[in-house]
Amino acid sequence: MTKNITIFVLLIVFIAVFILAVFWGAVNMDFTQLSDTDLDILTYSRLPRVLLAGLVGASLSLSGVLFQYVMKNPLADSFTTGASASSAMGAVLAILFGLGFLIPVFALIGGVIGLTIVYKVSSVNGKVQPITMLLAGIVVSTFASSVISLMKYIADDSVASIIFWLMGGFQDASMQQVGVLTTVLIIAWLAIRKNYLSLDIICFDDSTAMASGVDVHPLRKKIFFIAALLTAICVGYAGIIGFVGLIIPHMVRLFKFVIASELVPISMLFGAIFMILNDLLARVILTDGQELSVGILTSAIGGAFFLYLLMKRKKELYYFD
Amino acid sequence: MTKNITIFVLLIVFIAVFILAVFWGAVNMDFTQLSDTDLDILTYSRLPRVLLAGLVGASLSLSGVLFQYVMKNPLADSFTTGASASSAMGAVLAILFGLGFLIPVFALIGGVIGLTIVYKVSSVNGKVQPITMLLAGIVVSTFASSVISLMKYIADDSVASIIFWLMGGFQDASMQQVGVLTTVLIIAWLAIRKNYLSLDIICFDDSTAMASGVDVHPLRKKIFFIAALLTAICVGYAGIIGFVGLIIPHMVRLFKFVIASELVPISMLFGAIFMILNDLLARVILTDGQELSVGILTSAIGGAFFLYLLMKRKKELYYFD
Amino acid sequence: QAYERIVILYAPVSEIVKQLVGEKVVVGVTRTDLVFKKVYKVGSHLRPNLELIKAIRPDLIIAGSKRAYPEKMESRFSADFFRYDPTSIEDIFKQIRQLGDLLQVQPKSEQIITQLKNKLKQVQPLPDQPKVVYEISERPLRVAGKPSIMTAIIEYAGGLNMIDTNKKHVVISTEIVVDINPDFYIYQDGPMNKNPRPPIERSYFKPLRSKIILVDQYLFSRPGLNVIDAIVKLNQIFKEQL
Amino acid sequence: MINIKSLSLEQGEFLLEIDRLTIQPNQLVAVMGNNGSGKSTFLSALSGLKPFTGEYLLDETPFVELTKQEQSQQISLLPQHVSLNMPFDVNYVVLTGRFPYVSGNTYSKQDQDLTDQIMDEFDLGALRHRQFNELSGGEKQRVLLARMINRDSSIILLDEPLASVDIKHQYEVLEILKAGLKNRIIMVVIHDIHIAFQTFDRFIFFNKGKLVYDTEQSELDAEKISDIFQVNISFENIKNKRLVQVENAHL
Amino acid sequence: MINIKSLSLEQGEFLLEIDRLTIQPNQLVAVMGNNGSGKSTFLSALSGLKPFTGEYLLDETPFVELTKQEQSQQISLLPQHVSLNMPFDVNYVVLTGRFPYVSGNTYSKQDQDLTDQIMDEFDLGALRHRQFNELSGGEKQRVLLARMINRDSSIILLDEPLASVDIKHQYEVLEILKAGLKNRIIMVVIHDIHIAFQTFDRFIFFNKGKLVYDTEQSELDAEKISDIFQVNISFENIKNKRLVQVENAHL
Ligand SMILES: Nc1ncnc2c1ncn2[C@@H]1O[C@H](COP(=O)(O)OP(=O)(O)OP(=O)(O)O)[C@@H](O)[C@H]1O
Ligand SMILES: Nc1ncnc2c1ncn2[C@@H]1O[C@H](COP(=O)(O)OP(=O)(O)OP(=O)(O)O)[C@@H](O)[C@H]1O
Ligand SMILES: [Mg+2]
Ligand SMILES: [Mg+2]
Repeated sequence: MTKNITIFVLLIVFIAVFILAVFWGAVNMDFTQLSDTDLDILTYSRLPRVLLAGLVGASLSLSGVLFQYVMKNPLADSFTTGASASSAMGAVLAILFGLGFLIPVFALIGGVIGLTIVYKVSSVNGKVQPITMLLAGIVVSTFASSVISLMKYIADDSVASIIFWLMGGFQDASMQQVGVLTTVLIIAWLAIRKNYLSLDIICFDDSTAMASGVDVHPLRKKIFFIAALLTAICVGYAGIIGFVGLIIPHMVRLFKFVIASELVPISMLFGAIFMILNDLLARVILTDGQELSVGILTSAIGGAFFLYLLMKRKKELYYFD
Repeated sequence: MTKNITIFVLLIVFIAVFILAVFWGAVNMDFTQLSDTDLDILTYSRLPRVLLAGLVGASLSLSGVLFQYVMKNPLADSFTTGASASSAMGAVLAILFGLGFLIPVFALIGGVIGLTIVYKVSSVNGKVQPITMLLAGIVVSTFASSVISLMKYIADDSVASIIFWLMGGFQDASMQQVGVLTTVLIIAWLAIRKNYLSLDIICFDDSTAMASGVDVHPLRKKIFFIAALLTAICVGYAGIIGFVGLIIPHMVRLFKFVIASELVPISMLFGAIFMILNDLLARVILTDGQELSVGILTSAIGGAFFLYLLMKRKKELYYFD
Repeated sequence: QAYERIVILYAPVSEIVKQLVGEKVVVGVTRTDLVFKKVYKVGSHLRPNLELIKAIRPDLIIAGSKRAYPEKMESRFSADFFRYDPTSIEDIFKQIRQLGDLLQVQPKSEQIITQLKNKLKQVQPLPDQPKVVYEISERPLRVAGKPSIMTAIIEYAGGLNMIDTNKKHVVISTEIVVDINPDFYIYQDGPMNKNPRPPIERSYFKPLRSKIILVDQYLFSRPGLNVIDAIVKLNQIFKEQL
Repeated sequence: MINIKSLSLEQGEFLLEIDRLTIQPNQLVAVMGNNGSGKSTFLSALSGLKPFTGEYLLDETPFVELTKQEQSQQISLLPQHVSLNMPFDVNYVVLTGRFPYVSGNTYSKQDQDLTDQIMDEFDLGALRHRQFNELSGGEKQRVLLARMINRDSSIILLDEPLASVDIKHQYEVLEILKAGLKNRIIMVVIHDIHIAFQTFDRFIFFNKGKLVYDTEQSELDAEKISDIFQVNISFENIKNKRLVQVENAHL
Repeated sequence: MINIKSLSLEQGEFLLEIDRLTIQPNQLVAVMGNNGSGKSTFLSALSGLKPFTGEYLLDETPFVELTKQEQSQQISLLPQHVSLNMPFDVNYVVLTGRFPYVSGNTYSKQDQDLTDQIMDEFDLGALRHRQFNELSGGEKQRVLLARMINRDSSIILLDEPLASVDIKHQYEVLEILKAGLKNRIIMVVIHDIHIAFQTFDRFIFFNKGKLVYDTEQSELDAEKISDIFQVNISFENIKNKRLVQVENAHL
């Protein structure tokens, strides 16, 4: 029940935030009388942007939840698993080669390579050890980051554009991206939905989980790659927007939604709202038409809020082995 | 025995590496007949640099080991605990204000503020919950990173300078820094040495550890702050050289040194060697006296080596909860 | 006129555009642009605001290098694009000429170029070619390489940039600088190098025997019309101190 | 029916070897032996958690030819130590026992009803909304037992399920197990000889990785057992009940 | 000597209350009661792991006035569940028991000798170089018991130390405990009534957080105990030994 009420409330908030985000922006419009330019801006800039923000928010939150299930570690997210950084490495390579239009493709390739390495290193006969995976992930992540640093070094005068691209943002949003990510997200979600109950069961130790009828290792592999794919696409479209995937699920858990069938959808919805709001703020907070990187805001706002929750609830913190 | 032999071998390697690093550099010298310029370069540039690299390597490794003891998490290091990022935030603030000469001071202040927050958030009546600490640490870390990003944003033109500074390096080494860090490191090490046995005992669950006669929470506080202090000073002197603190202790553990009295000194020695070598490489790998950021190398080389070890030994990986 | 709504995303070119066509046709510039004060600000030069640019419907956008402003941006607007990215004095003349053609004010552009060339005549020959190192930032120590506008300035002023790499700027070993022992060590003050320590106060430069020159970053590292002034000024300094 | 022939399994320096073993349904089977004799390893192997060599048939079908899903539908195991890293409440932990019967992604009303019923049987009604990880040791163990019974599989393997359960509930659990024996194989690792020898129908004894003794209750041989356990055990019949005595010279 | 007056402790909805209790050395004390009755909570409070209100004296000194170090030098506790997240070997785990006696930062030769001796007593010689986390459940428990004995403190609190230990070693452990009773308080949580009523000297029973019954072995009252455990327990004397019987109608 609480689940349904929460989802309902979040849906209403989502709609309200969505409308707010479409109506408000760097360019003021008279919505009773839209000029051609206004319409242009709405269709080609603002609408895809708001939609993409929502989708990326939901996708990153979903991937964060999934990584935490796979790794059994509270610090697991797209960064610690190497997904973000290796995708970003691909993207930066594209920027460096002046192939800006291929950023998403490069990001995807980078992400897939990085995660295949993580998976190969941490699996023995198809069995995945969360601890090894965690370590392999952080190594791949750091390795990819160092390659990015190296590229910044080499980049000379495009260093600034690499940096700002990496900080993340939805400026480049297009309806085509919205279409792709919607499709991927829906497929991913449907694939995960089937496993809600299994996700709960892999919170037990491996023996118990397997003896309960969950084929733990193939499941880990599956959700690992789904989460990785989502991350790679998000990075390709919007740069590295860290922290969302890590923190949103923890917040939702602090509100006592701990069962996958509650945690997953609520995290996604909450993530979408959070991201749209942050992007809105990023668009309007500065003067002179400047935009802030959305990654900065997500970290700062999300961080402050989470710290507050942690303090308020520090006595009732859940176990995470 | 193996411990003493290993330390002995590492000491010899250390001396060899040290000599190599002093003899080799961007400027070729004839050591049988040193010119005045050569002597100048040795005294004012090369020697302090090699020494500082060694000290920072040892300090970061020590702080990494300590953080892993406090947090009981394989991913704990100066980054996940917020120590690096909050110190770096202080440092970047100094750069932004044009107070370059105050970087170490600002780094220290930033670090102390960040870690006090982490500690306050995660302690109830003097008791520290590793899980809350871990989460608080990653939040403070991300928050500080986002402030750094914001400063990069504001900095606009000096962004490259901030970035390159953050990537870490020992260019600016001076004998005064060497003196300070030597003192701090020796004090820290002596303070930790006393607790070798306690460190092992806090690897048990808290009840067992306390019932074994270790006053767990004050000990956690103590080693947390020592590790943080070390990190802050290293960041102030050399920027963020990530990954060393995380990976060196894991490598040493993979060689089966798991008892604090072995793990701590061997990690420090190994860290010093590793860092001197990386700095040497950073100085000589490029042509024309160009330098690479040492942080890039530590991540790349350390990462590759650790991945190799993980693969070779994945079956015998130790438990970490 | 050829273009009526110009947006300039790269501030060093602003002065040139202003001299070519005046202020009226420029409708948007970046935040830090001090030449055009009363037009739309369309964000920072590194991250222009696409929505705003769209809203002011430019017909020409002048941007910097392809690396800083990826080609992808061009396809998002129906406007024409002009890239201003000179690395030498000749480049500057060439691009002023191109801009003149594009904006259909050829006589004006030729006039500007002639003016500049006249000013360059103030440069006097030096008895020796001084060895120079140009510091872009102190932390880490980054100096200007060959393809940079600073090298162009130094060489026009009669000096020789001792840093011989094909990158605009490089992080350099402190040892190398001491070893080169240049006649002039130029360091800049400005956003890229805020409040730098005088080299003499840095411990690694204790042995450095060079003459130290402090210059303004805006004058020396922006590839705009200011470059000519920088050349003349540097030449004077060389002359006086040699 | 379980049918085993020359099964063997290596684990570090430890070797588990079973020459021949058949287990029929309708019997409560005790798996006994000293620490480290291989009881847990044996149950893990039976439930497919550890790879083995040799023949292991489930109702004539080789176990390894079953899909993972079929395996887990037939066999359920309660390991010696269970950990959970989410703050699930007791009700949900027991409910997850129904997992193999759910086709969709939620538990049905019927699953919840069964769960309620089983929680009542195990005296867990009052703990229903408590967090599993905040229970006492014995309470946890009972929750996990309830979860196992909720699994309702045809082969149930329990690894020291009664350790840290209080006497009252030990007997209640045993009753529940006995009541559910019909057409079922239930194998229980147990160290408590009093309870074992009084309540179980069949016994298999391990010693250093070998199955050394396999017997019905009626034929329990005190000497053999004493040999295996390395303590002096004797039986005495009082009021139709077999009383087990352990001689210990020093106590 | 332990002296307790109106001690109370809250833990969630659970309340532990002890009116008055005195424990003298030289007795093996069994702490008994059903699951969730507060046995573990009681031992935690005694060893200073959980804050309580009321009076608790150790040899006349209020416990809270002792420094942590003094507390831990006198009292040692083996919790119900122990976990270790480093791959220490058995030898080192047992050795760490000597921690309170070490002033420097290494264990001395003498510590190692004592450890060797105790490992032999506990039959752990062969496991010496095995990793603690790779042992069987009972082996682990014995290692931890050896570690406790190595602690050699004057008050020893053991929370279900015999769970999952095999019979042979259960008796051996009890012998070791009895042998070391001199001037020592040893309190053991135990569910096994057979072993408890045969071997222990004194019994304290908890029920729903209250200390409800406190008795010497000789005065054990089967009726009272039956009441507490909610099962029918009777004693019978055979060959000078008290045999404990549990009536269970259905088994
Ligand atoms: N962390 C906790 N939060 C809330 N309640 C708790 C917590 N730990 C234990 N309890 C409750 O306190 C009561 C006493 O627990 P305790 O562990 O002392 O029981 P016990 O007598 O040792 O039981 P067992 O025989 O099962 O070990 C139980 O009802 C238990 O559910
Ligand atoms: N991961 C492991 N690696 C190596 N050896 C192991 C591992 N796990 C168990 N063993 C060894 O295998 C043997 C059998 O262990 P098992 O857990 O089956 O014993 P058990 O009969 O269940 O004992 P207990 O009564 O103590 O539970 C033991 O000697 C144990 O030390
Ligand atoms: Mg076992
Ligand atoms: Mg208990």
